[in-house]
Amino acid sequence: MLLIECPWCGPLAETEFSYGGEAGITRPLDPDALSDAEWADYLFYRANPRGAHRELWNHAHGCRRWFGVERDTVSYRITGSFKLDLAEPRSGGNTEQGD
Amino acid sequence: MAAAQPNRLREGGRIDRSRPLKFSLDGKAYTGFAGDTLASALIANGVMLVGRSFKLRRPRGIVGSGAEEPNAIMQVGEGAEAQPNLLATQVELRDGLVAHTARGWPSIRFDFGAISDSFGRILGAGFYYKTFMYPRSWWKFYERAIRRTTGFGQAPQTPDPDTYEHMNAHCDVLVAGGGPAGLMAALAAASSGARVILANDDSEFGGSLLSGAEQIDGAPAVDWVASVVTELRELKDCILLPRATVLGYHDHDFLTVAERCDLGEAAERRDRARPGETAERLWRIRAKRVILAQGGFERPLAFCNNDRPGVMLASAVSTYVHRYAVLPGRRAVVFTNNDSAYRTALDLAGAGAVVEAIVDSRPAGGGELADRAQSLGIPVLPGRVVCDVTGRNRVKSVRIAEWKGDSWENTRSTVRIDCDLLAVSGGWSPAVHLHAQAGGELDWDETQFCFLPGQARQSHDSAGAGNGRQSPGECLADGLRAGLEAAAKLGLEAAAIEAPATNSPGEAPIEALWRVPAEKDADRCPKQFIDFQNDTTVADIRLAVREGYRDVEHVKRYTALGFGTDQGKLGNINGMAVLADALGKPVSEVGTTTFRPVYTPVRFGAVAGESVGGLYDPVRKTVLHDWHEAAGAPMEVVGQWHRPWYFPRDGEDLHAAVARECLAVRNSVGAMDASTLGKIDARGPDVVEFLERIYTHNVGRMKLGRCAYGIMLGEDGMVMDDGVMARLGENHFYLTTTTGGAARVLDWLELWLQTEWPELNVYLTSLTEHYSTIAVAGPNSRALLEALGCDIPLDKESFPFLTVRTANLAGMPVQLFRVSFSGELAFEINIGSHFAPDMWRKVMEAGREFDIAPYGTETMHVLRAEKGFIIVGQDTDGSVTPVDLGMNWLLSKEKDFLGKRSLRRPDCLREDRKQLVGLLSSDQRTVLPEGTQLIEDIARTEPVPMCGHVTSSYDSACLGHPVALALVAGGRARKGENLFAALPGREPLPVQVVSPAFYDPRGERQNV
Amino acid sequence: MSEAMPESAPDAGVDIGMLQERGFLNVRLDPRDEHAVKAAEQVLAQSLPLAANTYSSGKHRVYWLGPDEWLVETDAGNAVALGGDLTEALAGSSAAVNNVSGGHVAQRLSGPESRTVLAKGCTLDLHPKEFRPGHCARTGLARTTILLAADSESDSYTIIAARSYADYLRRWLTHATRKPTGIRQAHWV
Amino acid sequence: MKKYSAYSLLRNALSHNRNWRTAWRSPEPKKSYDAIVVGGGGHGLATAYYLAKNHGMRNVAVLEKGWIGGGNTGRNTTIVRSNYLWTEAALLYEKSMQLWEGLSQDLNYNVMFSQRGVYNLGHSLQDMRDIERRVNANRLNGIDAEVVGTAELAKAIPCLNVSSDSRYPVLGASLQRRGGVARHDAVAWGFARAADALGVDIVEQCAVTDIDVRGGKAVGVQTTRGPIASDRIGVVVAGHAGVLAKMAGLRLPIESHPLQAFVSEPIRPVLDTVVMSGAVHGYISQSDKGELVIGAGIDAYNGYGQRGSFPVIEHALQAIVELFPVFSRVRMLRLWGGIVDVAPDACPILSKTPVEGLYFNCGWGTGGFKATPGSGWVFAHTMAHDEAHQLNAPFSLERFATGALVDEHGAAAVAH
Repeated sequence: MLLIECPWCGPLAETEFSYGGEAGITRPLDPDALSDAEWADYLFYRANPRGAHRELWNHAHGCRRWFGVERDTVSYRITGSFKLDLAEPRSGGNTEQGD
Repeated sequence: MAAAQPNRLREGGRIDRSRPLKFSLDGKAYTGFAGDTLASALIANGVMLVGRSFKLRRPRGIVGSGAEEPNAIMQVGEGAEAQPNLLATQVELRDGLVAHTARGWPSIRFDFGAISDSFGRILGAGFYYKTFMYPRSWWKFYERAIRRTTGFGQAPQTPDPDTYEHMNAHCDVLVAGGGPAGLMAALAAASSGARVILANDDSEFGGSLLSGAEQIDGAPAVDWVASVVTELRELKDCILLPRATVLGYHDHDFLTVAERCDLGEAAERRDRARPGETAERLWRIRAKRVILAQGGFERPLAFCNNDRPGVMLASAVSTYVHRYAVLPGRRAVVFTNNDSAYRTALDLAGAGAVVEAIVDSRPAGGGELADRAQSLGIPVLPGRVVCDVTGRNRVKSVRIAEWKGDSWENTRSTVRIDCDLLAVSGGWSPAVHLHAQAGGELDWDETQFCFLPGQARQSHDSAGAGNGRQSPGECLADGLRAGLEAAAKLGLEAAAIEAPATNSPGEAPIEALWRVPAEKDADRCPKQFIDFQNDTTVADIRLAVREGYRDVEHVKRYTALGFGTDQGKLGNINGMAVLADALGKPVSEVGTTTFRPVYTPVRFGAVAGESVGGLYDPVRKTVLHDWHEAAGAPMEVVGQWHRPWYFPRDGEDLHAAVARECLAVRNSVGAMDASTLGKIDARGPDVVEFLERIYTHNVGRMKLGRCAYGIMLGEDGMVMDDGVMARLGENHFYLTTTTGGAARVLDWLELWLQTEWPELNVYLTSLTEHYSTIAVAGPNSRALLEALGCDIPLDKESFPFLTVRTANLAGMPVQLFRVSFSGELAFEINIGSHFAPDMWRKVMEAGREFDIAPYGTETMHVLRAEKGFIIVGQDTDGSVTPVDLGMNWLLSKEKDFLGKRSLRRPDCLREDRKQLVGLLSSDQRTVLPEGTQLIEDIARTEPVPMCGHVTSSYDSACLGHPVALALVAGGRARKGENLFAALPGREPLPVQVVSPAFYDPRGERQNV
Repeated sequence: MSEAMPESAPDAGVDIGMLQERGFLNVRLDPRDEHAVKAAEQVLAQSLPLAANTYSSGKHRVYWLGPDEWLVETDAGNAVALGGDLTEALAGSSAAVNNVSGGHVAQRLSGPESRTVLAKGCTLDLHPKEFRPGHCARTGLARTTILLAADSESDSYTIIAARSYADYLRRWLTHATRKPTGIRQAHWV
Repeated sequence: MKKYSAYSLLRNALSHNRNWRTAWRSPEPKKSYDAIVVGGGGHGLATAYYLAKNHGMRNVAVLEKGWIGGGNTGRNTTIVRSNYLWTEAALLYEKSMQLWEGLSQDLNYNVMFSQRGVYNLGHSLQDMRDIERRVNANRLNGIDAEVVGTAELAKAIPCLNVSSDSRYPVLGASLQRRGGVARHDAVAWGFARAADALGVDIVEQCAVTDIDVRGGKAVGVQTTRGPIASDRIGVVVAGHAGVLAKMAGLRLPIESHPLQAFVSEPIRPVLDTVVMSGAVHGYISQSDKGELVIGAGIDAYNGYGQRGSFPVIEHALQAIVELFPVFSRVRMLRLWGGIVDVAPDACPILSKTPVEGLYFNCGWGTGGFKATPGSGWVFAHTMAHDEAHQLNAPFSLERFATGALVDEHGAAAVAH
């Protein structure tokens, strides 16, 4: 069970949160101007990286805020979480790792 | 008493001789003592044969004294309280315990299945992949025969009377293992001020110290253990958990620990008349630091017939002698490649057994302990190996051969020694399981011949025997180090503690001995077992390699090595070394198989915790639930909600009750509890803009006090949810959602608001729980409300259809909506939930004069289906667009909204998409089963093309015939056409495609 | 606040008390809007806690629910009037005040094992160093969401739950308190 | 290939099992092949086998970065069924089912395909509507299916709790009698052995590090064992499909998630069929060894770690104990995770790509094992003819742009 840091409420168990997929998917401003393929790209295509992943989590049982988390999809190590109105993740992860 | 326990030593041990306990195995009665395990009590009674192996059904004896035991698998208890597959070495004895061996038919001693052993050569690794294929249809018979022989214990036949629970905990330092290193580490960390949890697999703390004769600070080691445990108990913020096994080391330093609460004294105390004691508790622990001190596992040695009962791990023999005062044999031979087994020889001799010889494969023999053994007159035979064992149900003798140490060549001159016990030690493997589960690396050590914990990946450290330390002194020092380092990493000031003094003798180094050569090569000699439970032999591993299964994972899967209930604790390292030899590679290159949770098996019930039975999942109830129940309404499960399904009167069935309820609404008035609908208060300066983007219709055009039906789409254009919305103010809306969609829709709205459009100033507040909703429907609904006393005029002009008013009804503040899901004149009363029961009662009382019918979900469904109103999730399935539903009128052309672009995709523009239509059965009688598929052609050659399916279908009491809604390909253009309903087991029934609005198609009745 | 009879086993080391009907208001406003904060505090006659997961005590309890969301717990009869006052005071600001009294049920859990009982279904670290009087948190408890607050008396917690879950939660708590765990004796505190 | 049979077992026993041939060779990779299959799981090996068997392409290599069958093939709960709702999916899985039914004999390797029936339980009125709809569709598609009531369920599965007072009472089920389970490792090994016998090179410990594309055409791959040329490259790497796609400059509409499963200790036979329940998230069967094999739900987050979160396991066991209260005292022995690649419509992608000669087979989500032979069969056709077979034509990448999804997932997803 992951330990996820809510930017407001601190590090908490994964079960307090719900997952929202890749962060930073921006809705096209003018969907009508897009081709079907371009629209499909927005709808369905995600980076799905093997490694660093910026993703959305919602503190569903708590403050109900959505926020961003930077997590490695292989080691699951979290390197930071950030409010969505901040450009960059806060430094310092929630999990002290290794020696 | 002693006579009944022939192998019980006169004195010593940590058993309580004042508390004899009766127990039975396979119906035969025995006696043991409090403090015994089932295994130690059996050995005390001279019982060594306890199991049959899985494949070859060879007789097997007790090998170990803990979790590594492969053979002594028992069914403990009877009836509902039976527990399958417990290890006798881990079962604490209690009075009246009933145990059964798990295999062997008709009995463990005479097992017809043992004939398998005679075919051992045919039943080599992977044999079943090579046969049972012909003829094809026979596999089910082969399989039936195979299954007849499979498995160990039996699941009880009746539900579990025990209860289990979870316990969430947080700590600074979790110490796994309460032996010398674990105790020392816990003491160091806790004394430094850390919050510590110490989990110990065993009932007693002390680990290996309980099984030996070591001295600490000049006193017996157990005294030191007692004093440390006392000290830890007195420290604040230190939790000691005996009988608690760390099962898994998961991500982010989350660990699961199973604490068995139903053993020992708790078991004696157990009082079935007052159920509810927790049998097992699953701790879910988030630790800042973890110290792994789970000790090590002694390895057996691979030689011919090394599985005979009476061949035991040397350390287990010592444990039985010291801890349980039991002598597993009278005439013993000890066979080793390292010094630790010399202690066993000394222990045996000290307990009165004759040690016929210590057979040591090392040409130079052992260290100080060897001298001690020799001084006691025990023959030490260096440079020799045990190459074979005789005796079937018990060791009778061993054959000893010379061995040159570095050569697989065996001399043919062997010596035979009679004995009834062979204590073996092939060296030690640290219990690196949790370290590896946590992602830590393993390093092969060429001096100790084992994998040691390497680089950690989470916040863990290893200590003691689990870290490759040998003597108690080294373990104590390593535990201290780990405890203090953990404290330092937490930023705590380290306590001033030193490791106590011990008296460990000097030891000679271990030498590798992975397989003892036999007269014939490994493929032809008597079996040399690696994994006892699964009958995996040296020959099997070599066969696997010959057949091309070379990766360690392939070998494991092909030979079943390590797939037993001990998960390879006993045999895996030996197996990997044999594999390395067969491949001609160093062990370090072969590597290990992956270590996976759980460390030792755990009851399903414990993992499930308290969320079973009535607490499996919350039941959500409206405030009117008690009334519905008292009225005898059966409940429909709708997500977590329980909703009244129908309200039967005087023995009515569903059909009769629903017909009556429907007619009541159509002809007079009915009332329904609609409280489960989702309700959201939305307000803020940008609320119109926000809702325009969410809903498909023109929200901004709604006038104050108006209601409107709205739908929202996923970005894929499919209908996601629907409901009525009302404009309460310029910048204030009230939204309703489906029952199942309530939480999802609010999350969906917040997602867009927070992540995509944070510039919009809107607040959303869920009012689902605050408001209860009572729907009053039927031509007499207005009269009913008037009878209740309403402070606003209810006539059509003052309070028209699709508007909302704040009012005082029956003396209570309410919001009244003139909306209708039945097509009748109707009102929805929204009222604070704490007032709702009162309001409902008053509605029922006032309704008596109109013969009001409370109605449930079924009637609601019929009424709306008669009108052709959809239910999202029943008439839609995630692949239905609003166009498919004929809701083009709801789609604004003037704005963008979520999902709009998707509606332009080629597939969404197809003319032959499935569209919502009504269906009439040609016979005017048949209620088409929901889910019926529709076909165009009754010539049936499969696959038969399907052109649609029935989504809703009911008998309509007010129309006098059944009605159905369906999704039909190109359906809107096919009105009047006939299709066929493909009814299983019946002739296809012609059905006519019609408009979905069966009743009052012009919508006049709701608008009066 | 008057409490009902405890329902758990007498030796369980914990009491469950159902609190009488209480009034609840959900307040949304932007904490950066000093004027709005001040206006709300004036009506409440106590502070609007801005620190995450804390509550202020006074005539009411005002719980922090999120960075722009609070729950005011007040006397049942007071909710409508207080809600009206707040709405009026916040009229000039971007804010939302909703009476949610019907949606919440409050219970009190007290006794030496109360923390242990909560730990059976709640993943928060409830150690008094971490979660002490004045602290609150919306959190999961046994598959539901609750608002949990540490009362000023030690070993006492207020649990505010959604009404439709109250019956389930009550059954869960009764089950969880059926027998003492004995963990107290092992120096859990 | 020397044939396996009872006779061969006997004969080899006489020579102390020393004369068994290797099941497949360990060849050095050649410089070029007519076709390369990237990924030595069941699907990849099956693809190679059918390329050789059905299409006469024998100069084929399977490149596996680890050991064959080490991915999802060896990590699943081995359930085989074909009772899918949508015709497109149903026909594809039914093709697979028909291949399963003769697979042991075709491969001369006992994959222990055991048609002991698969029950999908319904717990609500809507579940039952969905079951009716699916069963009716199955029958019209020529796939065996029936709806069974609780009385019949209680008789067929005595340990199942069908009491009406459980939290989510069982209201009925669909049953596909031809469904069942198979021995997962044997599937990989059997296909490997049979493909090898037809000349296919199975190259283990050979990771593809890049895909060479020239002028919009695939021309070969770079591997840890050197470059290998081929103008037909099929990628069958499940969870890692996105990583491989990136090498060729492509993107895929799939996301990788952890999926966990676990087994109990072996117990005496108590469950002779397969039981699945989507509503409470659990599925279970009992292996021939006696272990209860249980699948858990998918973890919500993206992950390549072959590990999931423990609460998912707890949830699965709560569901299992709810359905089978008598299993409460049985013990969990071992749990593990795989990486599943999930497409937006929970249906696979078996498709050509914008790169000529490059084909992708992925997106099987939680349902890949049952499709193994059928997937290989149609994918081999697609690679051999550079054109989809009619069975996999609906599963192209284009569907995500046109909107013609085969929405198995949506069909069961929305509540009301």
